[in-house]
Amino acid sequence: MNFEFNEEQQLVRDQARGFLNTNCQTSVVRRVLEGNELYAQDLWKQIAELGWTATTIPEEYGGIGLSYFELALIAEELGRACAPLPFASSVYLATEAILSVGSEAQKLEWLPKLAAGEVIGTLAYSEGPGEARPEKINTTVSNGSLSGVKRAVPGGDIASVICVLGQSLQGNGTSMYLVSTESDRVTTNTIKTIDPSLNYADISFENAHCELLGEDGNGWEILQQVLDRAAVLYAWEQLGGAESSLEMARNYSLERYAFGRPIGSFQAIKHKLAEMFVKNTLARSNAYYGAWALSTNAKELPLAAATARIGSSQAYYYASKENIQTHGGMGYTWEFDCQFFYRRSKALAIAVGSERSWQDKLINASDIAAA
Amino acid sequence: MNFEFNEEQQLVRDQARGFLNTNCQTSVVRRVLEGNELYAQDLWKQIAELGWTATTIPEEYGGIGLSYFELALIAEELGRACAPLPFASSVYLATEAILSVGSEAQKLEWLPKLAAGEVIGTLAYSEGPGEARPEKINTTVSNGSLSGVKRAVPGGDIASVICVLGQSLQGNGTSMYLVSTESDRVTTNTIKTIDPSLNYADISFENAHCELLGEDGNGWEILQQVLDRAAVLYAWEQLGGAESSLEMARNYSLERYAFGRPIGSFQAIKHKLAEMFVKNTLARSNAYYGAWALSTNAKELPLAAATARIGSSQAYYYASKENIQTHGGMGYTWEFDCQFFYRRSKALAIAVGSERSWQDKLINASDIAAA
Amino acid sequence: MDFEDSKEEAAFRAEARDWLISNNPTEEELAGLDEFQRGMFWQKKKADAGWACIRWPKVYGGRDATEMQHVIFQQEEAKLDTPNAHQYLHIGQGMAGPTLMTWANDADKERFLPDLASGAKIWCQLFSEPAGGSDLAALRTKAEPDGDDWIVNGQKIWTSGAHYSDWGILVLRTDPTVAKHKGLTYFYVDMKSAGIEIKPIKQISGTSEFNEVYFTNVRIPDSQRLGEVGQGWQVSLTTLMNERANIGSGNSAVNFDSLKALAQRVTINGKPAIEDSAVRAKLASWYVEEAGLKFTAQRSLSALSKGDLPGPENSIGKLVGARKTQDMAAFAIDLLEQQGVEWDEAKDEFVSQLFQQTYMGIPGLRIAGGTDEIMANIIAERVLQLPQEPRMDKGMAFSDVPTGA
Amino acid sequence: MDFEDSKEEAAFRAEARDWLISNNPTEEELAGLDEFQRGMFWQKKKADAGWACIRWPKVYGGRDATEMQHVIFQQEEAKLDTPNAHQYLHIGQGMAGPTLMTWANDADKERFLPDLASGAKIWCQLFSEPAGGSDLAALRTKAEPDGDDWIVNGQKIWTSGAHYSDWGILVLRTDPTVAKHKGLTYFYVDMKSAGIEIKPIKQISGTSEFNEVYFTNVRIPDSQRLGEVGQGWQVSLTTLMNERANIGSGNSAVNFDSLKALAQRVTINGKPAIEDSAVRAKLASWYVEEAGLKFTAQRSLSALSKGDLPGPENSIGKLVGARKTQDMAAFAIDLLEQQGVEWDEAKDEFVSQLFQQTYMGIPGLRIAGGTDEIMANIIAERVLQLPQEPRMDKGMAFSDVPTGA
Repeated sequence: MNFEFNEEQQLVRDQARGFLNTNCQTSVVRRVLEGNELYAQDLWKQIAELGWTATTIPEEYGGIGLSYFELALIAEELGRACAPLPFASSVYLATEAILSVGSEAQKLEWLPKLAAGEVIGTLAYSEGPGEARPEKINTTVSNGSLSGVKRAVPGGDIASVICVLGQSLQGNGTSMYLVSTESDRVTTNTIKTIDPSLNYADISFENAHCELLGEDGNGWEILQQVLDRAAVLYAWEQLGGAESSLEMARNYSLERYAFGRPIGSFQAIKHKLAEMFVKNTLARSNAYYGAWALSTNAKELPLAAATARIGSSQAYYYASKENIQTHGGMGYTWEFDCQFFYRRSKALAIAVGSERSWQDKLINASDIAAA
Repeated sequence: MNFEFNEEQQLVRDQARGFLNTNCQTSVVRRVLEGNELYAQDLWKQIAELGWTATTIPEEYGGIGLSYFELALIAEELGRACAPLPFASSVYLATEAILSVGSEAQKLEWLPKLAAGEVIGTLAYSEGPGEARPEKINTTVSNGSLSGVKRAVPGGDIASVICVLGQSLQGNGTSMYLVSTESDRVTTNTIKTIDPSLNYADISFENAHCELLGEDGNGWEILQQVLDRAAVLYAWEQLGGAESSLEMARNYSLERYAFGRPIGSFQAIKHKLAEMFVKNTLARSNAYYGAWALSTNAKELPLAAATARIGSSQAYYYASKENIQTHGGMGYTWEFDCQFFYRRSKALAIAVGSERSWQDKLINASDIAAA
Repeated sequence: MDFEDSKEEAAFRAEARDWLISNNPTEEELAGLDEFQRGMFWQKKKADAGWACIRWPKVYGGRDATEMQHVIFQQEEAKLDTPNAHQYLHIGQGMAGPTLMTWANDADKERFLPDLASGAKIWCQLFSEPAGGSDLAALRTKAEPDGDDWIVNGQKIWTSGAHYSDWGILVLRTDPTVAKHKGLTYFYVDMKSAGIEIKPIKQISGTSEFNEVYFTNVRIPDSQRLGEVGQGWQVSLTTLMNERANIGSGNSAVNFDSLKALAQRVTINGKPAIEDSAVRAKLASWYVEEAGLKFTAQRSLSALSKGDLPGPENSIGKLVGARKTQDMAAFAIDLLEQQGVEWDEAKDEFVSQLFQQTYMGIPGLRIAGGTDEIMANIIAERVLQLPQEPRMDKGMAFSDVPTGA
Repeated sequence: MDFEDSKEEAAFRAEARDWLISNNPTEEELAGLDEFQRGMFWQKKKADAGWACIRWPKVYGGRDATEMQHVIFQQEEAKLDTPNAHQYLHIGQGMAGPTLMTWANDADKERFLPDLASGAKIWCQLFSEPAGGSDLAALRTKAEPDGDDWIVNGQKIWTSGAHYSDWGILVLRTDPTVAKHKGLTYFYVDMKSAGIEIKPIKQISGTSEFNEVYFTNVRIPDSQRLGEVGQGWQVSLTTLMNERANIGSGNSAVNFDSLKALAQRVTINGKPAIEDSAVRAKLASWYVEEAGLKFTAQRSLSALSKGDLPGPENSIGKLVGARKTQDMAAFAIDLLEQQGVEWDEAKDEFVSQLFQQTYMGIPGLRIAGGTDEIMANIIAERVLQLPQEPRMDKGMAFSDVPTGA
């Protein structure tokens, strides 16, 4: 029985935390949130140099071939720092999609660049408000050219390679395609969002050159696989944010006095923070399970992913909103940092499907896991 | 604007409360819970003499022809006292069904006896675990004789007249029937339940004489109408129980000391009781709405009934379980009275459909109310 | 029990409605005025005709109307699209006015109240301080006597409308050597006084509805004191009771109807989300809370109608309303899935504005005017009469109370 | 990260399993024994072979095993259908044993511990009192010195197994004139002593798992004191820390699997309830909590495996588990609709037993071994290191502490 990260993995986490403590203080989040940068480019270069973008990419494709345990721990630290980077969209989504179903040529073309952080990727499937449905995808392909509009794509104005869900070439359901944004047939428009520390864009494709990614007609299945895998990593990033929120709330409750004593001595606050701790602890344990399933490609992965994802989404929402509440009026000001986590908690909660959608998936997956 | 009971109605409530304070202390509940009585017969006689069973029955049928406001207030007081009586099944269900759809002859036959409390009625529709569905009703009728088995009928071993949902005479869906239990073709078996202070029985009908109640083929619609009306009255009874639970918890929190001060001075307890108060207050306001809709036969009745019912079910569950919790270990003993309300809260919550089923109905009703 | 007016109420409602319909300003009258000026134009018109602050005595610019008539007038006005001065005037009329009414001398009442009613003068409220928060009486801004004046130094916070206000009501610490509640004195101050500096506070929603107000050697004449020296807490309770009555439940645009409309627009598993029973169950529970608040308000109105005053049970409106609205907004964003992240006031209101705006604004409502936790305390202590927490600062000189600093 | 044993753990597991399989009593061996006797037969057999209380030193009847080996042995035993003595012995072995180990003299350890391990003697614990509850140290049962003995008068409560126990551990007030925690002394007592009267407490579930124990001039020799006079609180902390480690999350028969099975059996709108998305959403959220607890336990085991001791974070198991189970049982009864009211152990387990039994039993679990509220305090104070509530009784003589009486 060793349901714990090993020492090397913990070292990766400690180094990531140390690095981000120095190089991604909340002033960096604020800079992107308030400014015109799409993301913290300086920080991106540094983490790419540290190899974070290359974590699970095999060495033959220019990566460093570590396990998903290491990537999960890096995700947690990025979440803890609320890092203003397109890491999730590039690493959990695009890199994973190419790693999973890309041809050898595609892997050789893109993975080394993604590993080096020279190229940033993303995955685009949503075309409007509400759930995406395979039969409703209006992105079409003819003669190797893809046309359509994708909405609210994470990192959409940063990515130079995009995995795009479109209709199959042969009327065979949906397929996944790879599109480079260097063409002028791809137009990106950064949109205004509740979390300006991350970039989101609408993307229009007008006869943009595309390549099939994975088998034709398999687009929806590929998307589900990628989302299952990404959900675990998102869960770790969300957990990190939930932990930061709890830590902020705890520290403030010790510093802030009311009625002659620290507010952390009132049961209303104590029990609120205890509840955060409970939710975070359960979420962490479920995230462990997710990381284990992801790294071993266990048949339980869909169940573990749903479990981890739901736990972290609930924990982060609760911790980030009650962190503001614990801070009182000051927590609601622009000047304080509570807002970063409140914004991010919601952005991440809908990034690869809402809690509601994962609840449905969990029950489906529980049938399979039991079978 | 007068969204309040008038003085005469409040007088009815005050008298009911005073009477029950004297004549239905919790020792009476305990007597029925622990003993072999099916219900508190002495108390039943007294309340019948007071005319409670006759409240909304028109004078021409031996009733006193008051409004549903008075009946709602009596229901609240019976709930507050956790009265061990078949009042709900006889008055909210059987009397209401006969009043609503009975023929003149049926009304003349049964209502005077129901009004006088000489006859106790009930309504039987459930035939097994889970929801009842019209197409699954296995109770059949031929040649004026009804056969089938009904499960967990409230007051089933007390009632001498039963409204029974069965298949239509003419294969026309379901119909409602009236059956007297005086025949030896009706066998009742009291069952063991979580609330032995109320009677529940399985009832077997073997070619029991029956009369159609309301139109043939209309059984399901009649049932829904009766349930909507009864739901409002149940909501009032549930509210009374929730209020008792809060009152008990409050009193105990003032008497019981820990760490040198009353436990009611700890925020964990204060906020728990505040939450009870909030739930009870909202439930009360919704119960007002229900009473208004019931007494005016407003088109909003289905919506108002669902709203009142859900609010009271939630409030009573919360208040009764947290009342035990507030009492700590003593609250969990047989000797204390907390148990009566915890048992009753669940019994009433499933009496005319669970919270879950009313949530579904509420959304349907909201379409109609908006139309 | 009914939702109908009594005969007297119906007559008053008709009178009010008639006047409102006849006098609702035309676009011609309002031409060239900005939002603020439109509001003030309308307020002046109401005041001239005796329809401003109608609960107030006629002699102070009111109409000697009952609480219920006040509610009826508000209901009728809300039915029309009148210019809105409420956001500028509610603090002055809702809090400063009643406080002056109770504590000012007759000359001051005559001087200030009619101008408050007509909108000629705008008032703000300066109670909260950075070190105060839920512990309102822990305020530190000090007033030191200097001849017939007081010299004020310190900082107030969460003052809405400070920059456009003429006058402010404020509580100051005049004696730090006595217990917290004992060393306070209540004043009003000319907001244009030398030494007052106003800085807007940006909120996480991006807007700035509140200000910090810095006092540096600001001189306030002793004649602007309300109540005795050391009686400030008692005076401020008058203000605060009226604040609570004003805040109310706050109808949110994120409610059952808007969430249901969204659920009719997006799909789940290919069918309208409103057909999904998980969505239905949540919506139903929220409807029950919303209806409960609505009918609780109706019950309060009925009490008003009989001349009773609403009690502290009104605290539940904000408590239940704010946390419910937060969860509803969060859930609506979930229903929008990936596109729910978009917040752009130039785009589709239902997709990119309503729910996101509320999600970002609602944390403030859970805090302003008393946090959820304070509201629960109020219910526990004032309604259920449970004992207070042990007070660490009881009987202690204010300057000795631990502050963590 | 894996769920596999280390090499050493695997070897130990194989050894334990082999012994268990070979020695699990046959029906022949158990013939004619009642449940209690069967449990004791098995315990004796384990003890004789060195498989009882294996964490304990060999010299006291144990095996000098590690915490992890203890867990592995428990896991392997749980896989077999062995007689169950746990319910009779867990208090003695889990609480009295560790306390004696720490505080008793060598002679007493040799006298009592092997008998505890083998089940030859059964111990109970007498801490709680009617006036105590969450404020455990507020106990009042008094011990007054009389020569070499103490004379005990008062009442204990919530003592499980009092009627079949040989010995009891107890804390008594030996000095009411000093502060609450200072005036306590810890003893063990022969449960057959003159003056002890035991009355079962009936719970709302109808069963009687606990007792009241009355002491009337019960004589306890001073030689049965553990720790110094006045040191009782410190000694009792040894007991309580072990109680907490023992209570754990408690696997309930009302869980995701049983609720899902029910949802496959009943219908909603004519389709299996498991297809209803409101049911799915609730089930999914409960699954997430259940899995979270399961994997939290795995993480604790991993810590044990490395030799670390589990911390106060284990309080979450009971806190989360009990309230979740209560809501699940209540919801299951809702799914059963009208027939959910039936509770009859002679009928269909899924319809008339499991969920009703749990609904009636679970309120006790939210209280026993520390209420939800105390658990939240423990998390806040011991894990998050938040300050304690102000203590009204601090430094006050126990006899002066307000009791409301």
